[in-house]
Amino acid sequence: MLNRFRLEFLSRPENVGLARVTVAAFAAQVDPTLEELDDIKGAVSEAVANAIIHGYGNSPDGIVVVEGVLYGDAIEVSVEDSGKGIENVAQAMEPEFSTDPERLGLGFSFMHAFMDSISADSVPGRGTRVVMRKQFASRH
Amino acid sequence: MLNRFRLEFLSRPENVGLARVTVAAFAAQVDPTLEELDDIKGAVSEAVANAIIHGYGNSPDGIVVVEGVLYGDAIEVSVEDSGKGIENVAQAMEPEFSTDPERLGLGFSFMHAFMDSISADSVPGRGTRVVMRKQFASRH
Amino acid sequence: MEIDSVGEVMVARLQGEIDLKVSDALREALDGALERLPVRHLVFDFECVSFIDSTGLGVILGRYKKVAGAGGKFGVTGLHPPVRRVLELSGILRIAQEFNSPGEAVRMLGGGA
Amino acid sequence: MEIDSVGEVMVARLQGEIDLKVSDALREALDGALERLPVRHLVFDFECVSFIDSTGLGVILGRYKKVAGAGGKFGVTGLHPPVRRVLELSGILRIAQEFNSPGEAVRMLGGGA
Ligand SMILES: Nc1ncnc2c1ncn2[C@@H]1O[C@H](COP(=O)(O)OP(=O)(O)O)[C@@H](O)[C@H]1O
Ligand SMILES: Nc1ncnc2c1ncn2[C@@H]1O[C@H](COP(=O)(O)OP(=O)(O)O)[C@@H](O)[C@H]1O
Repeated sequence: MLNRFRLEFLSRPENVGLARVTVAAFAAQVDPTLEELDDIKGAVSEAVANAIIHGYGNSPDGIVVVEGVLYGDAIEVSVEDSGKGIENVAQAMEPEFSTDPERLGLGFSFMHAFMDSISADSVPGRGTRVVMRKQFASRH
Repeated sequence: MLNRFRLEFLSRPENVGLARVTVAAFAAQVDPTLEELDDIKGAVSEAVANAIIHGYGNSPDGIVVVEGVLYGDAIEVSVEDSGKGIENVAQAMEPEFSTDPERLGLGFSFMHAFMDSISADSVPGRGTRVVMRKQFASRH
Repeated sequence: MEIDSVGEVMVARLQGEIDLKVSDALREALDGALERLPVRHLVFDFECVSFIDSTGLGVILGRYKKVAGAGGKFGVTGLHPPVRRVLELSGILRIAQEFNSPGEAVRMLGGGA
Repeated sequence: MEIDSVGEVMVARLQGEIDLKVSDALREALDGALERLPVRHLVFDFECVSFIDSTGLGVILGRYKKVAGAGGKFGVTGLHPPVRRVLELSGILRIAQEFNSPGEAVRMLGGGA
Protein backbone atom coordinates (compact mmCIF):
# COMPACT_ATOMS: atom_id res chain seq x y z
CA MET A 1 0.00 0.00 0.00
CA LEU A 2 1.43 3.34 -1.08
CA ASN A 3 -1.20 5.71 0.16
CA ARG A 4 -4.81 5.97 1.20
CA PHE A 5 -7.54 8.47 2.01
CA ARG A 6 -11.13 8.56 3.20
CA LEU A 7 -13.53 11.31 2.17
CA GLU A 8 -16.95 11.79 3.74
CA PHE A 9 -19.45 14.29 2.41
CA LEU A 10 -23.15 15.12 2.27
CA SER A 11 -25.34 13.58 -0.42
CA ARG A 12 -25.61 16.79 -2.43
CA PRO A 13 -25.33 16.99 -6.21
CA GLU A 14 -22.35 19.34 -6.12
CA ASN A 15 -20.32 16.75 -4.21
CA VAL A 16 -20.18 14.35 -7.14
CA GLY A 17 -17.57 16.72 -8.57
CA LEU A 18 -15.80 17.00 -5.22
CA ALA A 19 -15.40 13.22 -5.11
CA ARG A 20 -14.16 13.15 -8.69
CA VAL A 21 -11.54 15.84 -8.10
CA THR A 22 -10.27 14.24 -4.90
CA VAL A 23 -9.97 10.76 -6.35
CA ALA A 24 -8.31 12.14 -9.49
CA ALA A 25 -5.76 14.13 -7.47
CA PHE A 26 -5.08 11.02 -5.40
CA ALA A 27 -4.70 8.72 -8.41
CA ALA A 28 -2.46 11.29 -10.12
CA GLN A 29 0.20 10.56 -7.48
CA VAL A 30 1.24 7.44 -9.41
CA ASP A 31 1.27 9.16 -12.82
CA PRO A 32 -1.55 7.35 -14.60
CA THR A 33 -2.30 8.05 -18.24
CA LEU A 34 -4.94 10.66 -19.03
CA GLU A 35 -7.27 7.89 -20.15
CA GLU A 36 -6.83 5.97 -16.91
CA LEU A 37 -7.60 9.15 -15.00
CA ASP A 38 -10.73 9.78 -17.08
CA ASP A 39 -11.88 6.22 -16.43
CA ILE A 40 -11.43 6.57 -12.69
CA LYS A 41 -13.29 9.89 -12.66
CA GLY A 42 -16.10 8.35 -14.66
CA ALA A 43 -16.46 5.37 -12.34
CA VAL A 44 -16.45 7.55 -9.23
CA SER A 45 -19.06 9.83 -10.74
CA GLU A 46 -21.40 6.91 -11.41
CA ALA A 47 -21.02 5.36 -7.97
CA VAL A 48 -21.42 8.63 -6.09
CA ALA A 49 -24.41 9.72 -8.18
CA ASN A 50 -26.02 6.34 -7.41
CA ALA A 51 -25.42 6.78 -3.67
CA ILE A 52 -27.11 10.20 -3.77
CA ILE A 53 -29.96 9.43 -6.17
CA HIS A 54 -30.82 5.82 -5.33
CA GLY A 55 -29.25 5.34 -1.90
CA TYR A 56 -30.60 8.53 -0.38
CA GLY A 57 -33.44 9.25 -2.82
CA ASN A 58 -31.92 12.69 -3.45
CA SER A 59 -32.24 13.72 0.18
CA PRO A 60 -29.25 16.02 0.81
CA ASP A 61 -28.44 14.97 4.36
CA GLY A 62 -27.04 11.49 3.88
CA ILE A 63 -23.34 10.77 4.26
CA VAL A 64 -21.39 9.32 1.35
CA VAL A 65 -17.97 7.83 2.06
CA VAL A 66 -15.35 7.47 -0.65
CA GLU A 67 -12.13 5.65 0.14
CA GLY A 68 -9.07 5.21 -2.02
CA VAL A 69 -6.05 2.96 -1.69
CA LEU A 70 -3.06 3.20 -4.00
CA TYR A 71 -0.84 0.24 -4.64
CA GLY A 72 2.24 0.46 -6.83
CA ASP A 73 0.33 -0.52 -9.94
CA ALA A 74 -3.35 -0.31 -9.02
CA ILE A 75 -5.98 1.77 -7.32
CA GLU A 76 -8.93 0.60 -5.27
CA VAL A 77 -11.84 2.99 -4.76
CA SER A 78 -14.90 2.30 -2.67
CA VAL A 79 -18.10 4.32 -2.46
CA GLU A 80 -20.45 3.71 0.42
CA ASP A 81 -23.82 5.03 1.49
CA SER A 82 -26.11 4.24 4.40
CA GLY A 83 -29.19 4.55 2.26
CA LYS A 84 -31.95 2.29 1.17
CA GLY A 85 -29.82 -0.53 -0.25
CA ILE A 86 -30.35 -2.78 -3.27
CA GLU A 87 -32.71 -5.77 -3.16
CA ASN A 88 -31.13 -7.62 -6.06
CA VAL A 89 -27.55 -6.65 -6.82
CA ALA A 90 -27.17 -8.99 -9.81
CA GLN A 91 -30.21 -7.45 -11.46
CA ALA A 92 -29.08 -3.92 -10.60
CA MET A 93 -25.81 -4.59 -12.41
CA GLU A 94 -27.50 -5.64 -15.64
CA PRO A 95 -27.05 -3.16 -18.47
CA GLU A 96 -30.03 -0.86 -18.87
CA PHE A 97 -31.68 -2.03 -15.69
CA SER A 98 -32.93 0.93 -13.68
CA THR A 99 -35.61 1.43 -11.07
CA ASP A 100 -35.95 5.00 -12.31
CA PRO A 101 -37.61 5.39 -15.73
CA GLU A 102 -35.82 8.70 -16.26
CA ARG A 103 -32.39 7.07 -16.01
CA LEU A 104 -30.42 4.96 -18.45
CA GLY A 105 -29.50 2.06 -16.19
CA LEU A 106 -25.91 2.33 -17.39
CA GLY A 107 -24.16 3.38 -14.18
CA PHE A 108 -22.91 -0.07 -13.24
CA SER A 109 -22.08 -0.86 -16.88
CA PHE A 110 -19.90 2.25 -17.04
CA MET A 111 -18.16 1.28 -13.80
CA HIS A 112 -17.46 -2.14 -15.28
CA ALA A 113 -16.15 -0.62 -18.49
CA PHE A 114 -13.94 1.94 -16.71
CA MET A 115 -12.45 -0.30 -14.04
CA ASP A 116 -10.98 -3.81 -14.04
CA SER A 117 -13.24 -5.17 -11.37
CA ILE A 118 -16.22 -4.01 -9.39
CA SER A 119 -18.28 -5.55 -6.64
CA ALA A 120 -21.24 -4.28 -4.67
CA ASP A 121 -22.33 -5.26 -1.19
CA SER A 122 -25.73 -4.10 -0.15
CA VAL A 123 -28.12 -4.65 2.72
CA PRO A 124 -31.66 -3.42 1.99
CA GLY A 125 -32.52 -0.71 4.48
CA ARG A 126 -28.90 -0.32 5.57
CA GLY A 127 -26.90 0.79 2.57
CA THR A 128 -24.57 -0.07 -0.26
CA ARG A 129 -20.83 -0.29 -0.71
CA VAL A 130 -19.29 -0.50 -4.16
CA VAL A 131 -15.62 -1.46 -4.45
CA MET A 132 -13.78 -0.93 -7.73
CA ARG A 133 -10.23 -1.73 -8.71
CA LYS A 134 -8.14 -0.63 -11.64
CA GLN A 135 -4.72 -1.82 -12.68
CA PHE A 136 -2.43 0.80 -14.19
CA ALA A 137 -0.60 -0.03 -17.40
CA SER A 138 3.04 -0.27 -16.40
CA ARG A 139 5.09 2.31 -18.20
CA HIS A 140 8.22 2.19 -16.05
CA MET B 1 -24.55 25.37 6.66
CA LEU B 2 -24.46 24.76 2.92
CA ASN B 3 -22.14 21.82 2.71
CA ARG B 4 -19.41 19.94 4.53
CA PHE B 5 -16.80 17.24 4.09
CA ARG B 6 -14.22 15.34 6.08
CA LEU B 7 -11.00 14.06 4.52
CA GLU B 8 -8.64 11.68 6.28
CA PHE B 9 -5.26 10.74 4.85
CA LEU B 10 -1.82 9.49 5.77
CA SER B 11 0.87 11.92 6.86
CA ARG B 12 2.79 11.72 3.61
CA PRO B 13 4.28 14.70 1.78
CA GLU B 14 2.26 14.06 -1.38
CA ASN B 15 -0.98 14.47 0.57
CA VAL B 16 -0.40 18.16 1.22
CA GLY B 17 -1.42 18.66 -2.40
CA LEU B 18 -4.35 16.27 -2.04
CA ALA B 19 -5.69 18.35 0.85
CA ARG B 20 -5.19 21.56 -1.11
CA VAL B 21 -7.03 20.27 -4.17
CA THR B 22 -9.95 18.91 -2.15
CA VAL B 23 -10.44 22.06 -0.09
CA ALA B 24 -10.13 24.23 -3.21
CA ALA B 25 -12.73 22.16 -5.12
CA PHE B 26 -15.01 22.38 -2.09
CA ALA B 27 -14.59 26.14 -1.65
CA ALA B 28 -15.11 26.66 -5.38
CA GLN B 29 -18.75 25.61 -4.89
CA VAL B 30 -19.57 29.13 -3.66
CA ASP B 31 -17.67 30.92 -6.44
CA PRO B 32 -14.91 32.61 -4.48
CA THR B 33 -12.46 34.97 -6.19
CA LEU B 34 -9.19 33.49 -7.43
CA GLU B 35 -7.39 35.32 -4.66
CA GLU B 36 -9.68 33.89 -1.98
CA LEU B 37 -9.06 30.44 -3.40
CA ASP B 38 -5.29 30.96 -3.37
CA ASP B 39 -5.48 32.12 0.24
CA ILE B 40 -7.43 29.04 1.29
CA LYS B 41 -5.01 26.74 -0.53
CA GLY B 42 -2.09 28.47 1.13
CA ALA B 43 -3.56 28.17 4.62
CA VAL B 44 -4.40 24.47 4.15
CA SER B 45 -0.91 23.78 2.86
CA GLU B 46 0.68 25.34 5.96
CA ALA B 47 -1.56 23.55 8.43
CA VAL B 48 -1.24 20.14 6.77
CA ALA B 49 2.54 20.47 6.36
CA ASN B 50 2.74 21.30 10.10
CA ALA B 51 0.69 18.23 11.00
CA ILE B 52 3.04 16.01 8.98
CA ILE B 53 6.36 17.64 9.88
CA HIS B 54 5.82 18.72 13.47
CA GLY B 55 2.84 16.65 14.58
CA TYR B 56 4.12 13.33 13.25
CA GLY B 57 7.83 14.19 12.94
CA ASN B 58 7.64 13.20 9.25
CA SER B 59 6.57 9.65 10.06
CA PRO B 60 4.31 8.62 7.16
CA ASP B 61 1.78 6.57 9.10
CA GLY B 62 -0.09 9.21 11.06
CA ILE B 63 -3.62 10.23 10.15
CA VAL B 64 -4.37 13.84 9.25
CA VAL B 65 -8.00 14.95 9.21
CA VAL B 66 -9.15 17.96 7.23
CA GLU B 67 -12.73 19.13 7.59
CA GLY B 68 -14.52 21.86 5.71
CA VAL B 69 -17.82 23.59 6.30
CA LEU B 70 -19.31 26.04 3.84
CA TYR B 71 -21.70 28.74 4.96
CA GLY B 72 -23.34 31.14 2.53
CA ASP B 73 -20.57 33.68 2.88
CA ALA B 74 -17.75 31.90 4.72
CA ILE B 75 -15.70 28.75 4.91
CA GLU B 76 -14.35 27.02 8.00
CA VAL B 77 -11.48 24.58 7.59
CA SER B 78 -9.94 22.51 10.33
CA VAL B 79 -6.76 20.44 10.22
CA GLU B 80 -6.17 17.89 12.93
CA ASP B 81 -3.41 15.46 13.81
CA SER B 82 -2.93 12.99 16.64
CA GLY B 83 0.75 13.76 16.86
CA LYS B 84 3.03 15.20 19.46
CA GLY B 85 1.14 18.40 20.16
CA ILE B 86 2.35 21.91 20.96
CA GLU B 87 3.58 22.86 24.45
CA ASN B 88 3.05 26.57 24.05
CA VAL B 89 0.55 27.55 21.39
CA ALA B 90 0.95 31.31 21.87
CA GLN B 91 4.70 31.03 21.31
CA ALA B 92 4.23 28.68 18.34
CA MET B 93 2.06 31.32 16.69
CA GLU B 94 4.67 34.07 16.95
CA PRO B 95 6.14 35.07 13.61
CA GLU B 96 9.46 33.38 12.92
CA PHE B 97 9.18 31.06 15.88
CA SER B 98 10.10 27.54 14.89
CA THR B 99 11.38 24.51 16.75
CA ASP B 100 13.12 23.46 13.53
CA PRO B 101 16.16 25.57 12.59
CA GLU B 102 15.70 24.64 8.91
CA ARG B 103 12.23 26.20 8.81
CA LEU B 104 11.08 29.80 8.61
CA GLY B 105 8.57 29.80 11.45
CA LEU B 106 6.06 31.50 9.16
CA GLY B 107 3.40 28.79 8.87
CA PHE B 108 1.04 30.24 11.45
CA SER B 109 1.75 33.79 10.23
CA PHE B 110 0.71 32.77 6.72
CA MET B 111 -2.46 31.13 8.03
CA HIS B 112 -3.27 34.38 9.85
CA ALA B 113 -2.60 36.43 6.74
CA PHE B 114 -4.65 34.17 4.46
CA MET B 115 -7.69 33.62 6.68
CA ASP B 116 -9.83 35.92 8.82
CA SER B 117 -9.40 33.96 12.01
CA ILE B 118 -7.41 31.00 13.20
CA SER B 119 -7.25 29.14 16.47
CA ALA B 120 -5.24 26.13 17.58
CA ASP B 121 -6.09 23.62 20.28
CA SER B 122 -3.33 21.29 21.28
CA VAL B 123 -2.67 18.71 23.94
CA PRO B 124 0.99 17.72 24.23
CA GLY B 125 1.32 14.05 23.47
CA ARG B 126 -2.18 13.88 21.99
CA GLY B 127 -2.30 16.14 19.00
CA THR B 128 -3.27 19.47 17.49
CA ARG B 129 -6.34 20.89 15.83
CA VAL B 130 -6.20 24.15 13.91
CA VAL B 131 -9.47 25.82 12.93
CA MET B 132 -9.48 28.59 10.34
CA ARG B 133 -12.29 30.70 9.02
CA LYS B 134 -12.54 32.96 6.02
CA GLN B 135 -15.31 35.31 5.03
CA PHE B 136 -15.96 35.66 1.31
CA ALA B 137 -16.32 39.14 -0.13
CA SER B 138 -19.96 39.42 -1.11
CA ARG B 139 -20.34 39.90 -4.82
CA HIS B 140 -24.01 39.07 -5.18
CA MET C 1 -25.18 26.48 -21.99
CA GLU C 2 -26.11 28.39 -25.13
CA ILE C 3 -29.00 27.39 -27.33
CA ASP C 4 -29.30 28.52 -30.94
CA SER C 5 -31.79 27.52 -33.54
CA VAL C 6 -31.42 27.68 -37.29
CA GLY C 7 -34.57 26.69 -39.10
CA GLU C 8 -35.68 23.33 -37.78
CA VAL C 9 -32.38 22.59 -36.05
CA MET C 10 -31.66 23.43 -32.45
CA VAL C 11 -28.01 23.49 -31.38
CA ALA C 12 -27.22 23.21 -27.66
CA ARG C 13 -23.67 24.19 -26.79
CA LEU C 14 -22.98 22.36 -23.53
CA GLN C 15 -20.27 23.46 -21.13
CA GLY C 16 -18.00 22.10 -18.43
CA GLU C 17 -18.67 18.93 -16.48
CA ILE C 18 -22.13 17.47 -17.05
CA ASP C 19 -23.16 15.47 -14.01
CA LEU C 20 -25.83 15.37 -11.31
CA LYS C 21 -24.95 18.90 -10.23
CA VAL C 22 -26.18 20.45 -13.46
CA SER C 23 -28.58 17.81 -14.77
CA ASP C 24 -31.84 19.32 -13.47
CA ALA C 25 -31.01 22.79 -14.76
CA LEU C 26 -29.93 21.30 -18.09
CA ARG C 27 -33.15 19.31 -18.46
CA GLU C 28 -35.26 22.38 -17.70
CA ALA C 29 -33.34 24.62 -20.09
CA LEU C 30 -33.59 22.09 -22.92
CA ASP C 31 -37.26 21.36 -22.35
CA GLY C 32 -37.99 25.08 -22.18
CA ALA C 33 -36.21 25.67 -25.47
CA LEU C 34 -37.98 22.73 -27.12
CA GLU C 35 -41.32 24.21 -26.15
CA ARG C 36 -40.40 27.71 -27.25
CA LEU C 37 -38.69 26.99 -30.53
CA PRO C 38 -40.27 25.46 -33.64
CA VAL C 39 -37.48 22.89 -34.08
CA ARG C 40 -37.47 19.24 -35.13
CA HIS C 41 -33.82 18.22 -34.95
CA LEU C 42 -31.47 18.32 -31.99
CA VAL C 43 -27.70 18.89 -32.09
CA PHE C 44 -25.44 18.80 -29.05
CA ASP C 45 -22.09 20.53 -29.30
CA PHE C 46 -19.67 19.00 -26.77
CA GLU C 47 -16.67 21.14 -27.75
CA CYS C 48 -16.57 22.78 -24.30
CA VAL C 49 -17.48 19.65 -22.33
CA SER C 50 -14.64 17.99 -20.45
CA PHE C 51 -16.70 15.37 -18.66
CA ILE C 52 -20.12 13.75 -18.82
CA ASP C 53 -21.50 10.79 -16.90
CA SER C 54 -24.58 8.59 -17.35
CA THR C 55 -26.74 11.11 -15.47
CA GLY C 56 -25.84 13.75 -18.04
CA LEU C 57 -26.27 11.35 -20.95
CA GLY C 58 -29.73 10.48 -19.62
CA VAL C 59 -30.83 14.10 -19.90
CA ILE C 60 -29.54 14.32 -23.46
CA LEU C 61 -31.04 11.05 -24.61
CA GLY C 62 -34.34 11.94 -22.94
CA ARG C 63 -34.54 15.17 -24.94
CA TYR C 64 -33.79 13.31 -28.15
CA LYS C 65 -36.58 10.86 -27.40
CA LYS C 66 -38.97 13.80 -27.18
CA VAL C 67 -38.24 14.87 -30.75
CA ALA C 68 -37.70 11.38 -32.20
CA GLY C 69 -41.43 10.64 -32.31
CA ALA C 70 -41.96 13.51 -34.74
CA GLY C 71 -39.11 12.31 -36.97
CA GLY C 72 -36.50 14.53 -35.34
CA LYS C 73 -32.85 13.71 -35.90
CA PHE C 74 -30.04 13.68 -33.38
CA GLY C 75 -26.59 15.14 -34.04
CA VAL C 76 -23.44 15.45 -31.95
CA THR C 77 -20.21 17.36 -32.50
CA GLY C 78 -17.00 18.40 -30.73
CA LEU C 79 -16.37 15.10 -28.94
CA HIS C 80 -13.21 15.10 -26.83
CA PRO C 81 -11.88 11.64 -25.92
CA PRO C 82 -13.60 11.20 -22.52
CA VAL C 83 -16.91 12.34 -23.98
CA ARG C 84 -16.55 10.18 -27.08
CA ARG C 85 -15.80 7.23 -24.83
CA VAL C 86 -19.10 7.41 -22.93
CA LEU C 87 -21.14 8.28 -26.01
CA GLU C 88 -19.78 5.06 -27.51
CA LEU C 89 -20.35 3.00 -24.37
CA SER C 90 -23.91 4.23 -24.03
CA GLY C 91 -24.76 3.42 -27.65
CA ILE C 92 -25.58 7.07 -28.37
CA LEU C 93 -23.00 7.10 -31.17
CA ARG C 94 -25.05 4.43 -32.92
CA ILE C 95 -28.21 6.55 -32.76
CA ALA C 96 -26.78 9.99 -33.33
CA GLN C 97 -25.00 11.35 -36.41
CA GLU C 98 -21.61 12.83 -35.70
CA PHE C 99 -20.63 16.06 -37.44
CA ASN C 100 -17.37 17.97 -37.74
CA SER C 101 -18.88 21.22 -36.56
CA PRO C 102 -22.19 22.68 -35.41
CA GLY C 103 -22.35 24.44 -38.78
CA GLU C 104 -22.07 21.18 -40.66
CA ALA C 105 -24.76 19.65 -38.44
CA VAL C 106 -27.12 22.52 -39.18
CA ARG C 107 -26.47 22.30 -42.93
CA MET C 108 -26.92 18.54 -43.11
CA LEU C 109 -29.90 18.19 -40.81
CA GLY C 110 -31.57 21.40 -41.91
CA GLY C 111 -31.56 20.17 -45.51
CA GLY C 112 -28.95 22.60 -46.82
CA ALA C 113 -31.09 25.72 -46.33
CA MET D 1 13.51 22.11 -12.34
CA GLU D 2 16.17 23.35 -14.74
CA ILE D 3 19.39 24.92 -13.56
CA ASP D 4 21.52 27.12 -15.83
CA SER D 5 24.57 29.12 -14.98
CA VAL D 6 25.93 32.13 -16.83
CA GLY D 7 29.20 33.33 -15.39
CA GLU D 8 28.74 33.83 -11.67
CA VAL D 9 24.94 33.68 -11.84
CA MET D 10 22.95 30.53 -11.33
CA VAL D 11 19.34 30.54 -12.56
CA ALA D 12 16.96 27.93 -11.16
CA ARG D 13 13.76 27.59 -13.15
CA LEU D 14 11.26 26.17 -10.66
CA GLN D 15 8.14 24.33 -11.75
CA GLY D 16 4.65 23.47 -10.55
CA GLU D 17 3.58 23.48 -6.92
CA ILE D 18 6.45 23.87 -4.47
CA ASP D 19 5.49 22.29 -1.17
CA LEU D 20 6.56 19.51 1.20
CA LYS D 21 6.22 16.95 -1.57
CA VAL D 22 9.09 18.37 -3.57
CA SER D 23 11.08 20.27 -0.94
CA ASP D 24 13.68 17.59 -0.18
CA ALA D 25 14.41 16.93 -3.84
CA LEU D 26 14.58 20.67 -4.50
CA ARG D 27 17.02 21.24 -1.64
CA GLU D 28 19.27 18.45 -2.85
CA ALA D 29 19.21 19.59 -6.47
CA LEU D 30 20.05 23.17 -5.51
CA ASP D 31 22.78 22.20 -3.06
CA GLY D 32 24.28 19.85 -5.63
CA ALA D 33 24.33 22.60 -8.25
CA LEU D 34 25.84 25.09 -5.79
CA GLU D 35 28.67 22.67 -5.10
CA ARG D 36 29.26 21.85 -8.75
CA LEU D 37 29.06 25.29 -10.29
CA PRO D 38 31.39 28.22 -9.63
CA VAL D 39 28.55 30.69 -9.01
CA ARG D 40 28.08 33.52 -6.52
CA HIS D 41 24.59 34.84 -7.24
CA LEU D 42 21.30 33.00 -7.16
CA VAL D 43 18.24 33.72 -9.32
CA PHE D 44 14.92 31.91 -8.99
CA ASP D 45 12.59 32.00 -11.96
CA PHE D 46 9.00 31.42 -10.76
CA GLU D 47 7.38 31.78 -14.20
CA CYS D 48 6.20 28.14 -14.14
CA VAL D 49 5.32 28.06 -10.43
CA SER D 50 1.62 28.18 -9.59
CA PHE D 51 1.95 27.67 -5.84
CA ILE D 52 4.57 27.84 -3.11
CA ASP D 53 4.17 27.58 0.66
CA SER D 54 6.47 28.36 3.59
CA THR D 55 8.12 24.95 3.30
CA GLY D 56 9.14 25.78 -0.27
CA LEU D 57 10.20 29.31 0.65
CA GLY D 58 12.36 27.87 3.41
CA VAL D 59 14.34 25.84 0.89
CA ILE D 60 14.87 28.88 -1.31
CA LEU D 61 15.84 31.22 1.50
CA GLY D 62 18.16 28.56 2.91
CA ARG D 63 20.03 28.35 -0.40
CA TYR D 64 20.35 32.12 -0.56
CA LYS D 65 21.80 32.16 2.95
CA LYS D 66 24.51 29.80 1.74
CA VAL D 67 25.72 32.24 -0.90
CA ALA D 68 25.01 35.44 1.06
CA GLY D 69 28.09 35.00 3.26
CA ALA D 70 30.34 35.24 0.20
CA GLY D 71 28.58 38.40 -1.02
CA GLY D 72 26.19 36.53 -3.27
CA LYS D 73 23.07 38.34 -4.46
CA PHE D 74 19.52 37.03 -4.66
CA GLY D 75 17.22 37.60 -7.61
CA VAL D 76 13.65 36.57 -8.39
CA THR D 77 11.59 36.77 -11.56
CA GLY D 78 8.30 35.57 -13.08
CA LEU D 79 6.13 36.13 -10.00
CA HIS D 80 2.48 35.22 -10.54
CA PRO D 81 0.06 36.73 -8.00
CA PRO D 82 -0.07 33.82 -5.50
CA VAL D 83 3.73 33.53 -5.52
CA ARG D 84 4.25 37.30 -5.23
CA ARG D 85 1.88 37.30 -2.27
CA VAL D 86 3.91 34.85 -0.19
CA LEU D 87 7.26 36.33 -1.24
CA GLU D 88 5.94 39.62 0.11
CA LEU D 89 4.52 38.11 3.29
CA SER D 90 7.76 36.28 4.02
CA GLY D 91 9.88 39.39 3.57
CA ILE D 92 11.81 37.77 0.71
CA LEU D 93 10.83 40.63 -1.60
CA ARG D 94 12.71 42.98 0.75
CA ILE D 95 15.90 40.91 0.48
CA ALA D 96 15.76 39.82 -3.14
CA GLN D 97 15.94 41.96 -6.26
CA GLU D 98 13.06 41.44 -8.67
CA PHE D 99 13.79 41.30 -12.39
CA ASN D 100 11.58 41.30 -15.48
CA SER D 101 13.20 38.20 -16.92
CA PRO D 102 15.90 35.67 -16.15
CA GLY D 103 17.98 37.34 -18.87
CA GLU D 104 17.74 40.70 -17.16
CA ALA D 105 18.70 39.10 -13.84
CA VAL D 106 21.77 37.53 -15.39
CA ARG D 107 22.83 40.82 -17.03
CA MET D 108 22.34 42.92 -13.92
CA LEU D 109 23.80 40.52 -11.37
CA GLY D 110 26.53 39.24 -13.63
CA GLY D 111 27.79 42.76 -14.15
CA GLY D 112 26.75 43.10 -17.77
CA ALA D 113 29.15 40.44 -19.05
N1 LIG E 1 -26.18 3.12 -4.02
C1 LIG E 1 -27.35 2.56 -4.39
N2 LIG E 1 -28.37 2.46 -3.50
C2 LIG E 1 -29.55 1.90 -3.87
N3 LIG E 1 -29.80 1.43 -5.10
C3 LIG E 1 -28.83 1.53 -6.02
C4 LIG E 1 -27.57 2.09 -5.73
N4 LIG E 1 -26.82 2.01 -6.84
C5 LIG E 1 -27.57 1.44 -7.78
N5 LIG E 1 -28.80 1.13 -7.31
C6 LIG E 1 -29.89 0.44 -8.03
O1 LIG E 1 -29.33 -0.19 -9.17
C7 LIG E 1 -29.99 0.27 -10.36
C8 LIG E 1 -29.03 0.28 -11.51
O2 LIG E 1 -28.00 1.22 -11.27
P1 LIG E 1 -27.21 1.85 -12.49
O3 LIG E 1 -26.69 0.77 -13.35
O4 LIG E 1 -26.20 2.80 -11.93
O5 LIG E 1 -28.31 2.64 -13.33
P2 LIG E 1 -29.14 3.96 -13.02
O6 LIG E 1 -28.41 4.77 -11.97
O7 LIG E 1 -29.20 4.67 -14.32
O8 LIG E 1 -30.50 3.53 -12.54
C9 LIG E 1 -30.56 1.61 -9.98
O9 LIG E 1 -31.65 1.97 -10.79
C10 LIG E 1 -30.95 1.40 -8.53
O10 LIG E 1 -32.20 0.77 -8.42
N1 LIG F 1 0.57 20.30 14.11
C1 LIG F 1 1.62 20.61 14.92
N2 LIG F 1 2.07 19.71 15.83
C2 LIG F 1 3.10 20.00 16.64
N3 LIG F 1 3.75 21.18 16.61
C3 LIG F 1 3.35 22.13 15.76
C4 LIG F 1 2.27 21.89 14.86
N4 LIG F 1 2.09 23.01 14.13
C5 LIG F 1 3.01 23.89 14.55
N5 LIG F 1 3.77 23.37 15.52
C6 LIG F 1 4.87 24.06 16.26
O1 LIG F 1 4.74 25.44 16.07
C7 LIG F 1 5.94 25.97 15.50
C8 LIG F 1 5.62 27.14 14.59
O2 LIG F 1 4.89 26.68 13.49
P1 LIG F 1 4.90 27.50 12.12
O3 LIG F 1 4.57 28.93 12.42
O4 LIG F 1 4.04 26.81 11.17
O5 LIG F 1 6.42 27.49 11.64
P2 LIG F 1 7.34 26.28 11.08
O6 LIG F 1 6.44 25.21 10.56
O7 LIG F 1 8.12 26.93 10.00
O8 LIG F 1 8.18 25.82 12.22
C9 LIG F 1 6.60 24.79 14.82
O9 LIG F 1 8.00 24.97 14.69
C10 LIG F 1 6.24 23.65 15.75
O10 LIG F 1 7.12 23.61 16.87
